[in-house]
Amino acid sequence: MNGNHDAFTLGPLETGPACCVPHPLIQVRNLSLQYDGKTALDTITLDIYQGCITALIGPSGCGKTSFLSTINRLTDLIPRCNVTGQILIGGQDIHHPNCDVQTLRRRIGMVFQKPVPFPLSIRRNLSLPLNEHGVTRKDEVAAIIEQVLYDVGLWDEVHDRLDASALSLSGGQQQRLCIARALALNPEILLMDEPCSALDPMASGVVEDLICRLQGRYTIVIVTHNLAQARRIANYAAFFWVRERAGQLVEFGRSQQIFESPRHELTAAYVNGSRG
Amino acid sequence: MQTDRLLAWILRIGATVAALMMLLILMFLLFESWPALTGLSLIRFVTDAAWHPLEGAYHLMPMLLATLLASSGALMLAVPLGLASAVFIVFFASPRLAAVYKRLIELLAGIPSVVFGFWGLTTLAPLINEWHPPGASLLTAVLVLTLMVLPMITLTAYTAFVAVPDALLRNAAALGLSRWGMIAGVALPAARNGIVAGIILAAARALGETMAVLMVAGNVVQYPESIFDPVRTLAANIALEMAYAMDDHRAVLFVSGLVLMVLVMVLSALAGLFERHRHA
Amino acid sequence: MPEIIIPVSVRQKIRDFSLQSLMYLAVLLVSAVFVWLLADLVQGGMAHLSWAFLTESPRDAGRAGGIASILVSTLLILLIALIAAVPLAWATAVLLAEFVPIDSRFGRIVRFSLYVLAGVPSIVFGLFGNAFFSIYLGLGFSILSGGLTLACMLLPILTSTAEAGMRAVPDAYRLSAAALGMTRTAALIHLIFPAATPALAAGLLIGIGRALAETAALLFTSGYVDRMPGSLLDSGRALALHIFDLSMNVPGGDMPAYAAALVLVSLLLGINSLAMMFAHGLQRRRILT
Amino acid sequence: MSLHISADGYLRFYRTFISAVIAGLMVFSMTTAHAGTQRLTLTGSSTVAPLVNEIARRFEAQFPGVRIDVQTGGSSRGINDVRKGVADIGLVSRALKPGEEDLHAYTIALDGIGLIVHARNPVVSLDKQQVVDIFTGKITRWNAVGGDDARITVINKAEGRSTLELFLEYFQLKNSAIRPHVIIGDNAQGIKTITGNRNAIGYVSIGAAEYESRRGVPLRLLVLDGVASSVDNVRNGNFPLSRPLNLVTASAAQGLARQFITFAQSAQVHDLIEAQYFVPPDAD
Repeated sequence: MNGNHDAFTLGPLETGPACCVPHPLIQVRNLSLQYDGKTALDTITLDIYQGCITALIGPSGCGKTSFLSTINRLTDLIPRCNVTGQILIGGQDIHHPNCDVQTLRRRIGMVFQKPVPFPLSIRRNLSLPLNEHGVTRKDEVAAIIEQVLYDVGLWDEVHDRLDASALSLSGGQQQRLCIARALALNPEILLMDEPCSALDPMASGVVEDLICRLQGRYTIVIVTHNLAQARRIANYAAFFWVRERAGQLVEFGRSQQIFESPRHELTAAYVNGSRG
Repeated sequence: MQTDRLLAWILRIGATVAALMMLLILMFLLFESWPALTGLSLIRFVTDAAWHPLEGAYHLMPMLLATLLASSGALMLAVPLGLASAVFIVFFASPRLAAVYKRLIELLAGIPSVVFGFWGLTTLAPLINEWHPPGASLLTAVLVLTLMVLPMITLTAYTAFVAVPDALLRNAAALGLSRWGMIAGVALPAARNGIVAGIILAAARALGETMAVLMVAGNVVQYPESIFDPVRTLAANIALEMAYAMDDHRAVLFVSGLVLMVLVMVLSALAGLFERHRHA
Repeated sequence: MPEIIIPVSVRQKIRDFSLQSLMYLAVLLVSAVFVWLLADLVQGGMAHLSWAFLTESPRDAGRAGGIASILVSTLLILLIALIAAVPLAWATAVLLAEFVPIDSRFGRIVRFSLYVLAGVPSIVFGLFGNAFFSIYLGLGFSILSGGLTLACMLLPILTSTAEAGMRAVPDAYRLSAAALGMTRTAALIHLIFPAATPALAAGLLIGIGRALAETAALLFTSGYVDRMPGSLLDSGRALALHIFDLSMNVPGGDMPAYAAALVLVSLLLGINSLAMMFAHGLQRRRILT
Repeated sequence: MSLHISADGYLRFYRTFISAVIAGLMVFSMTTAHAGTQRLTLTGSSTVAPLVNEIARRFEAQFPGVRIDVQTGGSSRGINDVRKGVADIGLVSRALKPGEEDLHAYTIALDGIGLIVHARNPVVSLDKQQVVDIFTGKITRWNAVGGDDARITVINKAEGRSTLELFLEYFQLKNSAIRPHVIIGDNAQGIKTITGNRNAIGYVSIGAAEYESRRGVPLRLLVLDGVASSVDNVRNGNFPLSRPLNLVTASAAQGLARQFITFAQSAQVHDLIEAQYFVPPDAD
């Protein structure tokens, strides 16, 4: 497939109040994570602000992806993975026994590094999660599909072939479909794990543009190795570093501050490209 | 979450039942052989004069020996043939020919034992009878078994050869090794564990094979003096006598089933060990 | 006297040449025997094979008539075996592939037990089936006890192929589905099962092939009455057993035995090819996605 | 590339397949349930089985709704299965032995045991001692008894076969003394082996041998000690190696089994007995 479709420019997002407010939506307190008894994340404490884009940066293996998957409890799926500490979302502890993990994950969308369209039709990719969450009325589903495809800029490209295989889309289109699939569930939070790194530069640009447009409507946490990209899109940045194989949070702040006047020397070295 | 938990429990029950099947089989074999294991002293399987269950003589050794002879004979023929076939497919044949030959071997693997037995009975045994009567003999059994385990050995060796990293072979070739030098010096050692596992599994199959052997071996309980003598294997004996065996006799047949099962279990455990250390 | 020194390269060439000749000899031998066997079957069977042979029931111990009732019995035994084994095997496979970690103790026990079960000789299954289903459960010589015995035999092969098939489904699907808040059950039904279908189908076909070829396990369980079965509690003779009986016990039974063998082998080769096709499609598909 | 379609298609296929299977089974079980079949299972001697099969067909024709299944495996199996309750009636081609008094036997016919060779074997008669010598391996070539210069292939019956027991008893042999080359189970297997091997000798039910040889199977019944192995000699009591063919039940036969046994002992089936070259019990 070709990447030409990705050059398509996005229409304006229909948005609610587009704002990034310094109100912590996700509060991470003393979060540690062990795989098989070995510490992968070491006592992270961090606030993620509502409606903002927070970029997680740092060298490979510093636990950014692990951190991301603790937020929607995807770590539950990994055997012998032990999470301690607290994560509060809107003040509620996500590890509380009363917290339903399916509902939690519905409130938190996630986009992976490599696009993972299910081997189903484009339409079914979007309707399947909706159906599973009880949205079954056909007209309602159709409306949501149109809306989210429009939001991610795919509608004009695929509206005439919704029943074609999602695998027939180009890489960039697939990734936007995955974002649309996450958006269809109307989440509050979007977790993105290097969503552009498996795409060619053109497609990457389109997806980055899309992420920018989502700012304000969703609270976005994005892992990226592309510092320029983090600088361009993020309101806040968290710098992780690996010490004795365990990931630690070194510095957190507004992205302008992290990139222009880092307080910690490791951060400074990393953003200036001399370390990592 | 609740559906997941429910499903997990249902699956757990299913898996437990599946796992218990083995235990159930073992238990029933033990249960049925119990009269023989406790009532007869086990030494009688070795010391009794002969196998005449209706006269109360339970000498198992000729049949055990015949079983081992038939299986090892088959392996002696099938291992070289099977390895040669695998080498041919992987290293010599053109892709097209390799595909055709591999398909042929796969088809051979799909032919049921009763058809092998039938063919041995109607074609091989009369031929051997011309040469040296009575035709139904250890030799016929060995030949039929060879045909049956050959595909197994070929296909496992093929898989093992294919799994040898290309880089290894390319390096060997770069060192100026001839094709055979490469195969004998690099590919064979690297694929050894996989091949051995395949051979062991083939041995297990040969030991337990019933119908084909029953049809061509002549089924006389005796220590064979030559390969033209008819013999009876343990598995064939069960098939022959199970129908009318009673009391001790029936229990002894279950004992021989138990012996077969334990033999095969040991062999498959061994094969599993080799399989696991394939890349070690 | 000058010693005759054969240079290394010449010695090597001789070795290589003889090894290569032996290899080609082996390949030719195997091919020749295979062709001989097939030619024998086709030659012996074609003359007796006809539409009537497939649609009539055997008469006169199988010397006359056809194999209709045998085919029906075979099919019923097969159906019973599949109905009993498939749900159990696939449930086990789902548990092993999706619900327990690959190295959990429970998983290891189940896997080991099935691995051992896979090696058990069919005659031993026959012993067990006779003692358990026919006598202990009182099913007698019947299609039901034969089918259930076969089900035990099929359990390992169906489980291992299904587990491998489900493991081959990329983990990304599971993670994505979970991230979308879907239950495992939903992911299983909508994503993993469909994606693993070629593997499941291939395993199913391999199992069917195994069951069709089986003789020893049925000898003392389903019995060998060659009449059209009236119920699942009737004894029914499987095709493989029919060939055995014709060739061993029926003077003049060779011709129908050839024909029946030809039918069985064609059936099995067809099923085998279909299974290979599915397995092949599986490989190609993994490359595509 | 339209993989999703096939994936959905597979699901649909599953559903169709499963419902088809269930529907098929339901139809099958319903038809059988409505038939209300009464079933008799008979197992045992391969000598008696062909005859009983014929009787059973006639019985079924007269009593619709009855199904009689016959399986072979030897007289011992017949006794065994009846005792275990696996079979309703056992087929036993000999009189009951001591230790079998718990069973009830009903004689339906008489039969003899004859020595058989291939039709092209020039030997036509043997005496008792020659037979003993051949079967114990003292004579190994046919020319010692006036035949070709060829090795003798001795065919013996498997244990548990009453044909074997009677043969041993008559020649006062122990089975362990016999040096066989092939062990066979059913009569038919013995006949089949003989027809495939010109130099073989074996012994089977005279009824079975006559039946097959009249159908053109190349075998010959040998004259033993000057008495031809024939149905006539069995009938008139001249043939020494003869025996009753019995139906055996665990307790005194009742119900359907009783009905069947009475039928099998009646004159209505004498033509069937004659057709199988056996002798009706009341004929002598």
